[in-house]
Order: sequence, then structure tokens, then C-alpha cells
Amino acid sequence: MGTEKQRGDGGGGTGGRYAPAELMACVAARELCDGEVVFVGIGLPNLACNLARATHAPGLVLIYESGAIGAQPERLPVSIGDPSLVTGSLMICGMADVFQFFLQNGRIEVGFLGGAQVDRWGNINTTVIGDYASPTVRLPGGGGATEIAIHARRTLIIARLDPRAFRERVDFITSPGHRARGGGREALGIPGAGPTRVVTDKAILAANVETGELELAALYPGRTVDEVRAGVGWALRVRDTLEKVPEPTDDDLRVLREQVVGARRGRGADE
Amino acid sequence: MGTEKQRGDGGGGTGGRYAPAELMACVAARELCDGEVVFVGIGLPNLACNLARATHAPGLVLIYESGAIGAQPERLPVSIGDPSLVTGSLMICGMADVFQFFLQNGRIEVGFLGGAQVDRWGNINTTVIGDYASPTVRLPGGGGATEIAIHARRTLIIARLDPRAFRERVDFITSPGHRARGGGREALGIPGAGPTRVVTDKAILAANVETGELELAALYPGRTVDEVRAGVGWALRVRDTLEKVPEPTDDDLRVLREQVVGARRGRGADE
Amino acid sequence: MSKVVSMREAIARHVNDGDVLVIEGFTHLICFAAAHEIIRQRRRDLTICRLTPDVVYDQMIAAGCATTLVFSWAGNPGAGSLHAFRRAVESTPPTLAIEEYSHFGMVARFCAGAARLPFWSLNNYQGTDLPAANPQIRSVTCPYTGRTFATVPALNPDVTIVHAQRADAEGNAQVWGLLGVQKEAAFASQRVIVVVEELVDSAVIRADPNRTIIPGLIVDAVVVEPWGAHPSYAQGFYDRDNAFYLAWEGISRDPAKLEAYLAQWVYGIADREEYLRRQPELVARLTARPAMSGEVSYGY
Amino acid sequence: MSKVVSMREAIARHVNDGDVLVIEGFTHLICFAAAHEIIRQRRRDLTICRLTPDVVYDQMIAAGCATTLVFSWAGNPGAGSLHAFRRAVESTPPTLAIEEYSHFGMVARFCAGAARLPFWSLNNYQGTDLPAANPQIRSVTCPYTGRTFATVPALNPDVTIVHAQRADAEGNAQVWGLLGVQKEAAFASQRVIVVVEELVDSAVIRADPNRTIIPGLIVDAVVVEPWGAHPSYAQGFYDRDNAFYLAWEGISRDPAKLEAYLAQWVYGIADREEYLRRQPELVARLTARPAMSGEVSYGY
Repeated sequence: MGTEKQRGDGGGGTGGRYAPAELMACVAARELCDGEVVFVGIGLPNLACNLARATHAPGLVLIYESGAIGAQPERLPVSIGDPSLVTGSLMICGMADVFQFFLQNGRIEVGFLGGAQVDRWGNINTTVIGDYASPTVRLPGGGGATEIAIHARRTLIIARLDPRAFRERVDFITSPGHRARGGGREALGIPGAGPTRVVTDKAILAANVETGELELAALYPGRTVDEVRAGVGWALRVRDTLEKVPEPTDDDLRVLREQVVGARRGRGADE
Repeated sequence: MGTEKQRGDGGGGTGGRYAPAELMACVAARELCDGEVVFVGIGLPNLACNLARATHAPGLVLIYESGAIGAQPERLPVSIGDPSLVTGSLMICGMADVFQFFLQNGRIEVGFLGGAQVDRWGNINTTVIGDYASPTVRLPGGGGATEIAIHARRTLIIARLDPRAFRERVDFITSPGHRARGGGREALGIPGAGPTRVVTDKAILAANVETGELELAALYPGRTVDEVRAGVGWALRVRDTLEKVPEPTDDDLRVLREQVVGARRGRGADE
Repeated sequence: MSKVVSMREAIARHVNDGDVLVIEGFTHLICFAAAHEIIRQRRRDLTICRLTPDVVYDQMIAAGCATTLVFSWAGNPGAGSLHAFRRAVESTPPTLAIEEYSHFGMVARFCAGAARLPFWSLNNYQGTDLPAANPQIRSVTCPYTGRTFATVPALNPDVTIVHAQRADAEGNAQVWGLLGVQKEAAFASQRVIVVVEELVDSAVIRADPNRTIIPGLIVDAVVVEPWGAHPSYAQGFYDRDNAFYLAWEGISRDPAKLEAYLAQWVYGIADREEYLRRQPELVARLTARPAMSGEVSYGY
Repeated sequence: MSKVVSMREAIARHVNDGDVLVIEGFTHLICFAAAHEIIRQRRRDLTICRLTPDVVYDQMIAAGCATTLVFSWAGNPGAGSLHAFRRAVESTPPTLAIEEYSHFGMVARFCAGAARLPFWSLNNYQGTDLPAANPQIRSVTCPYTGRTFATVPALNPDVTIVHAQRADAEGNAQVWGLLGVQKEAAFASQRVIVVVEELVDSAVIRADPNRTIIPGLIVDAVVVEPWGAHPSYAQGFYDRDNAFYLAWEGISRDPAKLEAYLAQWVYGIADREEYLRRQPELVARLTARPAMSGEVSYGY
């Protein structure tokens, strides 16, 4: 997910002070606590993690499934295996260690997930649109998203609201949510807590602690419940009291643009 | 097994030109072919492997269970994890790789085994004399000898003849031979061919290709069948035609003493 | 004894029609030079396996080398889709068979292959549709807890091609930076081709044995091919060509453009040396700036 | 934030009576300094686990710290027996309980522990008496071939002590030379103490990240203890003290001599610094001669 693309589609925010993607990055960054161990993906998660590291969470430990532990990328990585994730990292290990000794071992506190389809229980589909054997659209597939959804102590979903994306049911469960194929997480013996929060372009959805159903938990400045409902393909429950989502501060935006996005000293695509 | 000790016990060879241990090392060295991958133990196996490498088998690949691959020790290692096995080796890997990717993978062509007790089927006991729960003598135990006996494509046993060592039955099977607990190697699904040859201080025993029973296959210069039978605790079969074991050449002995044993530039015990 | 041969010779000798082939390297050290030679030699009916098929397998699929793909994530990392792959699996009937896992599942398959165990156990796949889509994902019961765990079958390729920064003539290969599953894939394989940026004396390898990830004793051929991983990268040698990865979106989307690409950059040239000679700007644009590791002592 | 504490503090805080304790290191990097402090602080009822108990556990057994030993080879490497161990298991009734595996079995137990799987599968133990001697060695059936394979249970220690050549203040630890099962033991453990020859700036670690085997995020305490592994060794720092290993045969054979040894070299001194001060010849006799690795570049 190139950042240009999000910058390009014009500020949805007040007075176009920021682009939707920038707002999403700022909101997602606030979901991370200092010192946490985060499994980072490319695109918005990478922006959010590096923004958090540059602001309120300097002790955030960034782990990439490619095997870079404690990465300090000096440019915005275009891929999850970018050389800038290696140079100056704390440790490089093989992927057998990443998945067995870090992820399955329970050392990852936060995992980021995106997806073409998300259902009301937080199940995610990144595999296929339509039938698996004869797909309408073949998506890339799970990659590490299946095991991240199962083993990260909690996951954050980042996706733009769209009824084609937020659906009653997903075509294929790539990453299990709170009620997946065969039942709930505990019954299935899934260690992680699953998707606790969903950061969208208009609001934050959160899982109901009892039922696991995604509910509207917070509105972004200037957004309405109806706007959000219009982007969700099921009868979205709305919490009695909605959290307030503060606007990105000028500081957040400056750091995001200058230190995180602007940091890119990459070659090839980056020049 | 320190080499002084074997030197000390006076030449059993013709005119005391060499010590029994030196003869055993020379005979064992001849059992190794150039280019083979050998799992090396400390003591006589180490002498034999380094003698072979210095004479007819320069391409011998020495692997130590400690994780040193392609070692070229510049001194006689006192332990299997001696630092001289690391410096100048081709590869150092963790022990999980040694046992899974090298040994269980079937990459080891020859393994050396010794033991307090060896039975007529080549089963070896390095665990305990007497009852396991209340032992008369507690031996060190298997170490890597169990998996070497199972996975090395063939093994060589090195031991001095003594009816208390070569017995009808061993007190405990640490390393399976040709008929172990529960049957033959094939029936048990054991990949390696097992102990094909036993290098002793007076003769070479070899496993019968059909039965797997150890038989007298070769006599050392000046030794008699009766001498050998006196050192074995079962009715030892003697092959109709015995192989000839040539005396160690002066060259072999010079290399062994000067380049292999004499190579030790170790500190601590070695000064 | 030296195992150094040309790429042409290595592929001709060790890669056969119908083989199960692995060209590994997670983003890092993906041996495009080998893939291009396989395409030039028109290998057919290959089962190609990689965690991320990447542009390298999209090209082999487009060239008609493969009948089956074993994988876990089939996108163009950071740039879009693999359109040759998508056309093949989205057509009815599909012209490419697939066997799909997650990254962890593929890694576990290589671990089992390298350890010569027929299966590997992992705590994974609960609640997903993957086991239904792939019957090779099965389960075992733990003899201590009674809990069930997922299993994947060992992957033991006929031939694995590993790109490394350097090796000696016998194939003792050293890699730094991202390691992916290169070591596991090599140990799992019947035959191994090591392709290196730099051929070094054994003394260089022996000076730092902890950097060796593949021992010569499992290697069948060594190919010296500088820039052989372009457009992927080699840490310490050259950067990833992100411009090319982004351009692939447009090239692969249009079958005619893709054909033209293969005609010009694969069929139309003799080897990697010509590939480089024809785009001299690569070296200027992508050569790595130094960032030294420092030394340690192996003395005693 | 720095995790650097004294050995006294690290042991007082993280090693409790009754713990399952691991001090690993295969011949290389065995942390005698930690064992001596545990003896000084008179820990009791420990279950001590190591592939090779070595002199380090023979001393702890003699000092009465342990009730159970989990191991795979209990000799004095290259020198003879561990007589405190032998007296304990040869006496009737034994005064030390044992749980015995082979090296591969112990390694597999640490792998399972590090991967947080309750078991690990291996092709081993057929035809031996080990499964009869140790009911924890069990089996599973492969869901692809129907063949049965041996299993061992995960080993997840309460605390693991790893000696490394160097680490930063957060515990990102680098080791070269023999690696043993240090990484697996650390990842398997609830608590981890890293003891180093040298405390370095994070910049040194970050300059060569492929050398890091233990990440700070799993480390609870960092102790800076030069020569802390003597009489074992630290590649690049000091040689193995084979004279002491040979001498241990005589010391451990005679309970009175062993008592005297502990009185003088463990109870009789405050810490490793005094241990070194009292035998100044060690440094002259065992300091390593340099043998440099050479450098690589991590640039792009």
C-alpha cells in the first residue's frame, strides 16, 4: 500500500489538514503502548508503528516476519523484507525462529491485520473472492496473517469502511476472529485474544467483551453514526457511550510526514 | 581417553615398535575412505580420524556433535567441544541442527562408538553396570551415542578385548546393534546399517551380513585366535578366511606421533 | 574439489522436467538469474515451491515452466498483484494447480524436510478454512496433554537453488541479513545449487564459521553470478530494485507486455552478464553503500 | 532501560528454592560464576537440567543444591567421572533423582519448550532400553505415513542462565563459536539471566545483527562477569582450563577434598572478582590469542 495513494485521495479530515490514511495512521499509533512487541506489516501498520516509535512509544520493539527484530528502518520500507529493516536491527533470525520461538512462543503482544473482507466477528479473508476452487478474484493468501491472528496476544485490524469489505460473512476465513469456523477462540484452543480493535477511515470498531461482535466504539471528528453504518454490511451495534478520538496534532502530522514518510531515502521506487 | 595412558602400557606390537593404542588408531584410520563424512568422538576415534586426514583421506569431513563441521584441530582436542575444533572450521551450527539436519537427515556416513559393554549383536552399553534403578557402577550415559548408532550410515566400534566388556548380553542397551530390544534393525525401522566393524587391540570383528553376529574377521600381526577368543564372552565364530592386517608403517607412526598427537599445542593439561 | 560451473551447466545438469523445484529467499537473495536460465532452457511440468512466489515465479508461470505452485503468499511485495499467477488460477478451468499453506506452514514443511521427518507439528489453523482447502493439513494428538495439533507434510524438493553472498569452491556458503528458510530448504533437498555474488577462498569461510548456513557437503554445484538476485537484493552488495517491482504490476497485467519482457530480457539474452551489460545504470543506481559489521576473534 | 545487575542480585532475585534451573553451554560458555553464587546463596531442592552436567553440576550436587538431575551424558569431558554425581546415584537409596535422555532427546526437549509445543518428535530410541528407563519418552503416529516416531516432552525451565561473549544493557546477546542449545533454552524459559564477558553499546550489536542469538525482549537480567565461564572457556576470550578438569577427577573422588575445594573457592570468597584475584596465573595461562573473523557489510 503506497502512501502516495492515500495522500492523493484528498483530505477527508477537517479543512483537509490531513488525508484519511494519515488519520488512520495517527489513530492506530495511539493504540500502541511504549515497550510493546509488535509484529509489523507493510503500509499503514508500518506508518503507525514508526509514528508511535517516533512519538509516545520510543521503546516499541518492531518485529517483521522476515526475521528482523528491533528494526530501525531509516527509510519507509516498500516491502516487509526491505534491506533497511536489517541494517541496524538488534537481531536477524531465520523464519523458523520467527514463527516458532517468537510468534508461537507467545512473545508477540500486538499484531496488525488488514484484509479484503472482515465479518462481524472479526474473521478476515485475504485468500479469495468467490469460490476457492474457481475464484472470482484470487487474493494473495494468508502469508503470516493466519498465525498472527492465532498467536499475537491481541490484534488490530486496519481497513477502510465499505460494505463490500465489512460483510455479514466472509467468503473464506484466512484469519480467525472471535467466532470462527467451529466456534469461539477458547473452544478452538486459540491462545491470542484476537482482534480487539478495528481502525477504519471513519471510526473505531471494538469487539464486545462477552460476544466478540464488532461494535462502533469511537467516531472520528466530524463523522456520524450513519456514515459508519453505511460502510458496514451488517446491523452494526453502537455502544451507549462512544470514545472520543482526538484530531491528529500538528506534531503528529509533522513527525509522520517528515520523519516517517519523509524518512524514505530508498532507491528504485523511492527516487 | 588420554593418549599417554595408551603409550604407557608398553608396546604389545612386534618389538614394542608401537603401543596397542597406536595400532588401534592406525587400523581404525584405514577403515575410513577419503571424502567420507565422519562423526568424530574424543580419544582413539579422534586419533584415527586425524591420522586418516593426514595420510590417505585428506578429504575426510570431520563433524563433532558439539556443532563443529569440517574441523581442522591444530591440537589434540581434550574434549569434544574444544575451542580448537571451532577455529578454522567450515561451519558452526547449533546442536538442534547437528542432530536434526545432519544426523537424522542421514548426512553422516561413519560414526564411531565405544562402550563399557558390547554384546555379540553389537549392542552397546554406556549407561549402567547392574540394575538401572540401583546401579553397581553408574556410567556417563548415552550422550549422542544412541542417535549415532541409529542414524550413521555405518558405525565403527573401538574397544579393547576383555570378557567383561565383550559379553553375551549387555546390562542396558544404550546403542542398538544388529539385534536389539524388540528385534532387528529393519523391523525396528532403524535407518543406519549399524556396527559393521569392531576394531579391538588384537583383532577386527565384523558383523555377519546375514545374521548380524560379530565374528572374527582379521587378526593383528602376531595374534592368535585363542588370544581373541579369551577376550570375548561368547562362543566367537571365526571366518574361514581371515583378512590380513598390515603392521602400521613407520610413516603412519611418525605422522600419528608428530602431526596428530604431537600437534597438541593446548594449554592447561597440555603444557 | 571445485564444484564451480556456469549457470547454463548447473541448470542443464540438475534441473529436469517434472522436478519439484525450490528457489527460496524471502525478499532477499531471490535468484532471478537461475529462474531466467530455467526459462531459457524451456523446462516444463515443474512443481515450483516458495513462501512468496514473487515476480520470479510469476515469470516462470508466464513462460509455461510450471504445472503446480506450492506457496503461502502470492502478491507482488509492496507493489500489487502477480497477474500471470492470477490469470492462471482465475481462468476456468485453472491452468495452474495450487497447494496453499500459511508462511508458518511452509516454513514447517521445510523444517520437516530438512530433519527428514515426514511431518512437522504446529499450533495453527484453528478456526480457518485452510485445512478444508488443503487436505494435506492434518493433525496429531500430543502424547502428554491429549491436545490435538496441526501437522504439515515434509517438503523434500528434487532441487533447491539458494543465492548467497559468498561461498568457497566446494559450496560452503555464507549469508547475512535476512535468512528466510534457505538453510532448511537446502537440507531438505535432494540436490542443491548454490549461486553466489562472490567466490572466496576457503580461508575466508574458515575465518568466520558461524556465518556459514550451508555446508559444502550437501551442495552439488556452485555458480558465481554477480547481481544474480536482481531485481531482489543482496545485503551488502546491492539494493532492492523497487522501481522494477512496481513496474511489474503494469508488465504482468498485460500478457503482450509480459511476452515482450521475456523476449527482451530472458530469451533475448545469453546470460546474466549480458543482462547487466544491457542495463549499465543498475550498478550506479543500486550498488550498496558500505555498513561494516566489525570483527570478532575466534582465538583460544 | 538497563537490566544490568550484580551476580549476587541476579541470583537472589531470579533463582528460587525448588526451581527448575538450566545453566547451559556445551563445553563452551558454561557459567560457573552463576553456579558458585547459587551455592553461596544455599539454594535447595533445585531440578537442574543440562545435556552434560559437567563439573559445574557436580559441584552443585556436592553442595546439596539439587534433588533432581535431568541430563544426557554425565561424565567429566575428556577427564573421567563426576564423582559427586556417582556417589549420589550409586548410594542406596540414591540421594539424587535422575531423568535421562540422549543428547538429541535433550535438544528436542528444549526445541519444544522454545516453540511452546508440549512435545517434539524425533526418529530415535528404537531398540534401546531408554524408553523403559524413562516413561517420558513416548510416541506419536505420523498422519501421512502411519509410522510411529518417538516424542519427548517440552522442557520449560523456571530460569535459564546463558553465558555469552557480549550483550548490550537490555540483554541483546551475541555468541560465536559453539552455540549448543543456548538459544533454545533461553526461549523455553520463564526467566532468563544473561551473563557476559563484555557489556557493549547497542551500536555494536546493531552493527552485526546476525550474531545475536538471544533478544533482549526475553531477558530479565544482565550480569557482567569477565572470566565467568572458567574453567570452561569463551571463544576469543580465554581457553578451556583442561588442567582443572583433569584435577577435578582427584578432587571429586574424595569427599573431603571436594568439601575443601568448595570451602576455599566458593564459600570462602565473595565473588568471581575475588576468585580471579586469588589465581592471577589464570589470565597469563589461558588468555586467548587473537584469530580475527574479518568483516562483512550490511549496507544497501
